[in-house]
Amino acid sequence: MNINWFKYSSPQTFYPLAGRMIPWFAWAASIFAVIGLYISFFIAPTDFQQGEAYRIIFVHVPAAWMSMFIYMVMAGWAALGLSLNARLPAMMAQALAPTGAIFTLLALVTGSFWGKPMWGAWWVWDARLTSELILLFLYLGFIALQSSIDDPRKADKAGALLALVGVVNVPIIYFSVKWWNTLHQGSTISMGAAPKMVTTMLLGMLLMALAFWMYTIAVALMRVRCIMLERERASDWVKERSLSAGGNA
Amino acid sequence: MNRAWVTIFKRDILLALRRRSDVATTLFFFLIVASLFPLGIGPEPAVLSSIAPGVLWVAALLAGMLSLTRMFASDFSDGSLEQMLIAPQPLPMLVIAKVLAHWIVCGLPVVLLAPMIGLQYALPNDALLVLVLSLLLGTPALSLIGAIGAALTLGVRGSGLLIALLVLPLYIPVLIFGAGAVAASQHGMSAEAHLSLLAAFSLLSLVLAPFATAAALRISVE
Amino acid sequence: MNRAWVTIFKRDILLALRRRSDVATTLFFFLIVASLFPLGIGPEPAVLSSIAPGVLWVAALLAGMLSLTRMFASDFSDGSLEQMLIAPQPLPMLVIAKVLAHWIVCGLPVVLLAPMIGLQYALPNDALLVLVLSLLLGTPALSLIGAIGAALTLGVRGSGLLIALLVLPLYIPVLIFGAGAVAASQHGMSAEAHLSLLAAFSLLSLVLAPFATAAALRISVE
Amino acid sequence: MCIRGDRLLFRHIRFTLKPGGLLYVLGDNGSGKSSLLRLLCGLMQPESGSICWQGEQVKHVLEVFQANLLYIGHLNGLKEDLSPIENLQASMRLAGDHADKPDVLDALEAIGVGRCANLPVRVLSQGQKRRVALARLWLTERKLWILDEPFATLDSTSIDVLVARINHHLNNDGMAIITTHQDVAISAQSTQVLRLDI
Amino acid sequence: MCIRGDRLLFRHIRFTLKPGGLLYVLGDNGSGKSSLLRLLCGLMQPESGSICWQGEQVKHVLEVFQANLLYIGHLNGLKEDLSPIENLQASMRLAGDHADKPDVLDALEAIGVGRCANLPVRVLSQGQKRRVALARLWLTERKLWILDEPFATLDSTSIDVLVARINHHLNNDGMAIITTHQDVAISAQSTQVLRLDI
Ligand code: HEM
Ligand SMILES: Nc1ncnc2c1ncn2[C@@H]1O[C@H](COP(=O)(O)OP(=O)(O)OP(=O)(O)O)[C@@H](O)[C@H]1O
Ligand SMILES: Nc1ncnc2c1ncn2[C@@H]1O[C@H](COP(=O)(O)OP(=O)(O)OP(=O)(O)O)[C@@H](O)[C@H]1O
Ligand SMILES: [Mg+2]
Ligand SMILES: [Mg+2]
Repeated sequence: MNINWFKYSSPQTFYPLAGRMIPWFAWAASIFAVIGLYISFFIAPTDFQQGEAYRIIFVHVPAAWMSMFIYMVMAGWAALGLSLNARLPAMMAQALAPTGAIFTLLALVTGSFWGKPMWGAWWVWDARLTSELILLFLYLGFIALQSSIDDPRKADKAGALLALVGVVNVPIIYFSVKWWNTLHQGSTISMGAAPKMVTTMLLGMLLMALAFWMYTIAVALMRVRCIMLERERASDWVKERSLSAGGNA
Repeated sequence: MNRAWVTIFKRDILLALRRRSDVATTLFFFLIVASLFPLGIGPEPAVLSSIAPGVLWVAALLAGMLSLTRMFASDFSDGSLEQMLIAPQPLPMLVIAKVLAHWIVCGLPVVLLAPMIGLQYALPNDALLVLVLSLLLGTPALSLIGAIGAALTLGVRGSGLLIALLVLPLYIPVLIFGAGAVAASQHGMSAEAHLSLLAAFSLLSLVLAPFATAAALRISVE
Repeated sequence: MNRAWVTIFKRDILLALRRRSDVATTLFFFLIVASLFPLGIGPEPAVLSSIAPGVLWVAALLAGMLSLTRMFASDFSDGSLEQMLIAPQPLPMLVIAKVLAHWIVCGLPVVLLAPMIGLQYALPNDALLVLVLSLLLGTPALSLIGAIGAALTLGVRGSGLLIALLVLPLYIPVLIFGAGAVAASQHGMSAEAHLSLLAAFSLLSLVLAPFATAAALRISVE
Repeated sequence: MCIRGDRLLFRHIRFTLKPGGLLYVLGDNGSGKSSLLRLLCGLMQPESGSICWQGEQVKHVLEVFQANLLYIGHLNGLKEDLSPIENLQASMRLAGDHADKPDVLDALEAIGVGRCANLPVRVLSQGQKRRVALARLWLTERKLWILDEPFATLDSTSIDVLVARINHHLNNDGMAIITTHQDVAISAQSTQVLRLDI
Repeated sequence: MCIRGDRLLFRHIRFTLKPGGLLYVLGDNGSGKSSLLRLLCGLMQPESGSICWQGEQVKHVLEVFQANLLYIGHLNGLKEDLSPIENLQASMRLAGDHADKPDVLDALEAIGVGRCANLPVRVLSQGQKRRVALARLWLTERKLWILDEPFATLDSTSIDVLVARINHHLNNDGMAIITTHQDVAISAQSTQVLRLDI
């Protein structure tokens, strides 16, 4: 795996490779999504206490999972880029951030849509909700920092550093929020009241998670290609590409 | 002169668009500060909704105030303020242009985001409406008054805090009327009185503040 | 190397003394923010004392955060940061010196003023004591973590708000434990757990933050 | 145009500048050159004494005076985030005259920073920034130019270009007040030198 | 000490500086002089190529190298609120050598800003500030001086003083790397000129 990355870690070799990979992931994403949605909406049984509304978790839960997972991956790339002083990992981190933020937002929105029927309130200060919100802030901070530094090399390093600091803090934050929440027990509603996970439901969620996963990869690759072109416009291989593209057009 | 007015306005908007992050940050600051309080105070909806008007207004006020430092600072440090002063235009007009741009960039987004956060504080719908209205009427006054402070503290190290010091006392009436309006509608009373007072205050500062700001600018550039 | 450390520290303290207004402003900001809430929320002592821990801690946190922009900004713009970077000294040491100076100038006064304001919020005495303790243990962490944000946002326009965005989420644990401590003692529980957690957090950031800050400085001066 | 004594740094200065006239303000560092220029622009008020424009005291005809004035201090007055073009267009309109893109481009070309016309000013080098600021000299017809150390940090070629421009301005009955430490040859119908000593 | 190619602005630069040697880095505005100096100080990393100090790569012997280095960029590195004396003492100690008040005063006298020794730097003129920053040259024995446009905004007398100082440094086997746009006569045992073109 790593070997591969080192082999392909130079933009001009990675660019076409990414181009070839994107369609596959895109297709995989849509197929998984179709099956997953079918299962979750038609096969999965209606929950007796929550009615149809509960079907939101088929989007909500995977989104929440992704939101946290992507941040870790992002930080991983950032660390790699910082330690190797290589360009590609930094670009990957930068490309992942928006997707992660979007999934976080998705988890928040779907969650609150679910919360309305569940708890009669759009929002409660539950531990998981709160930490998800904070996660959103961390994403936004990363994006804001990178977008407000214009020298890309600088932006990469600064962003990477921030991501690492964030990763160190995430568990501390999560723990402290949970603790805070338990201190104020009683008033808050736990999400434990969720329906028992029937295997079909689990299957649906896993499929949706896979779909999100593929989607993430595909989108990240696309974004990385754009970033490459933008960053390396001066370099020869981009010029050649644009020339040949012009020739074809 | 009209053209110069438009120029300044356009240029500042353009600058803001160049650095979208600036707009965003004001917004997120508001968002974050507003979400800090439950972490400090505890999640009970009852308590939260009772303190919501105060907290949200204070948050909006702080967000607006933080963005003040940027209103003239860059013009000052790169010398384009000198150019504004020696321009054959009435300075107060230019000031109004800058303040307007600043409000659109930093004030308006907060007004629009406020309802979302109101939801987090379990505010009822009509209270949300009043919240938006009060912010819409109040924040211009904040920008206008803030401009004076920003102008006075130009070139002073750590002006951010100094501005806070100068400006916050002047903000207090706005805060009281604004938060009062929301609280009133929360308790099922009419908020008209508060709102009209807010509007009056904004108008007053629209008339007076630009001249004060212009004077302050001349002083701190000399 | 030791001498360089002392030099930086002394120089920053001296600068702060030259501009006493800076020290004052942090303090006043804390004071004003803390006293804004009663205006926004209403004077009922019961409500006030129930929200006091959260409000006071948030105020302290914001005051500390506002003063962050100043930590490296002037060194950066006048070029003395470059001189620090090429000095034959381990940079993290110098960073610690600067952070310490910053804390003494901006953090300590707030800690000392806090009880006065606690009185306004009708806090009982033991709660006041815990408040001071928690601030004493917590604010160093704020300065240390804040330094990272300050270093990362050097030379970025509108850094004041950007810092807020970067740093406030990282402040949340401190806020929770700090306010929690006060609240606990308010409800007659022991605040030890909270306080020791605070202390642990500060120590951790004392170990890690300076290196992160040093790295960030090298990045943003490049 | 005339000045009478100001105490702060210098006293009993007095001079008159005629159309086509050039005034060098020379003096060691700290002799008060920049301060004097800021007085002339009305950015500072003299302790005592008066500054007149066409017989009128400047402070009474400020708008008229400023409509004839072009001042470039040692601060360049450029927005780091905007490109040279945007910067110049803004500052031109602010100064009350119009400038459309081609003209600005020509001006930038003239002083040799056409290459950077669309970069953000932030990434320009010291001298390039200075040149962008000076490009305004190609864009306005103001009677009076007040330039504070225009030549500092410029390379020799751009100094020549600048000198040529100033000559042209003076030969069309313009007036210029310049401080500098480098000795450059500017041919004016009437060149005065004002020495400030510490 | 040697450099090999850096791609960003310039490539295939290569030079070696011997004790007593002086390197002029010349070039038009924006040719990359300041960037080069920052590379040499280790404030930036070269995209490719290496910088060596006495045969060792600088990034491996950074502390040693920096203990021999004195860099003055176009930023003066002065605190506006402190007096020249306080500023210099602080920056000296930071750089790791000691300087007590009389020495600092002598240095300031030497470059002719003794008068301002106790004013806050804020009120000094451009050139005076520059001279305060340059006073460090009288206070340290560093083998390598890297000066970015030291002569800009200086008046002729102080330029002469500075040149004399640099000569003295070179004659005692010091090394200096200097960028400038003014042509000043510095007599060195071996003077190299590095021209950067855009
Ligand atoms: C850390 C992020 C989150 C994760 C990992 C997460 C995960 C889950 C999971 C696994 C469930 C299924 C029930 C259970 O197993 O407890 C669930 C239910 C739910 N989530 Fe989330 N969620 C997250 C954030 C949110 C947010 C931000 C909201 C609202 C804004 C939210 C609202 C809900 C609601 C209303 C339910 C149903 C609760 C119930 O069944 O009583 N969740 N969540
Ligand atoms: N705000 C101020 N307060 C007190 N003294 C000042 C102030 N500004 C300038 N000075 C003093 O006035 C003198 C002249 O300053 P000025 O900048 O005009 O000199 P200058 O002739 O432009 O020098 P340079 O050639 O270095 O630019 C300086 O000695 C400075 O110490
Ligand atoms: N951060 C940056 N990003 C992109 N380009 C830059 C950056 N900094 C400098 N440059 C470019 O590098 C070139 C060299 O800049 P540098 O300051 O080294 O020039 P210089 O030789 O010092 O010019 P001067 O004589 O005016 O000081 C300039 O053309 C500038 O446009
Ligand atoms: Mg001057
Ligand atoms: Mg340079």
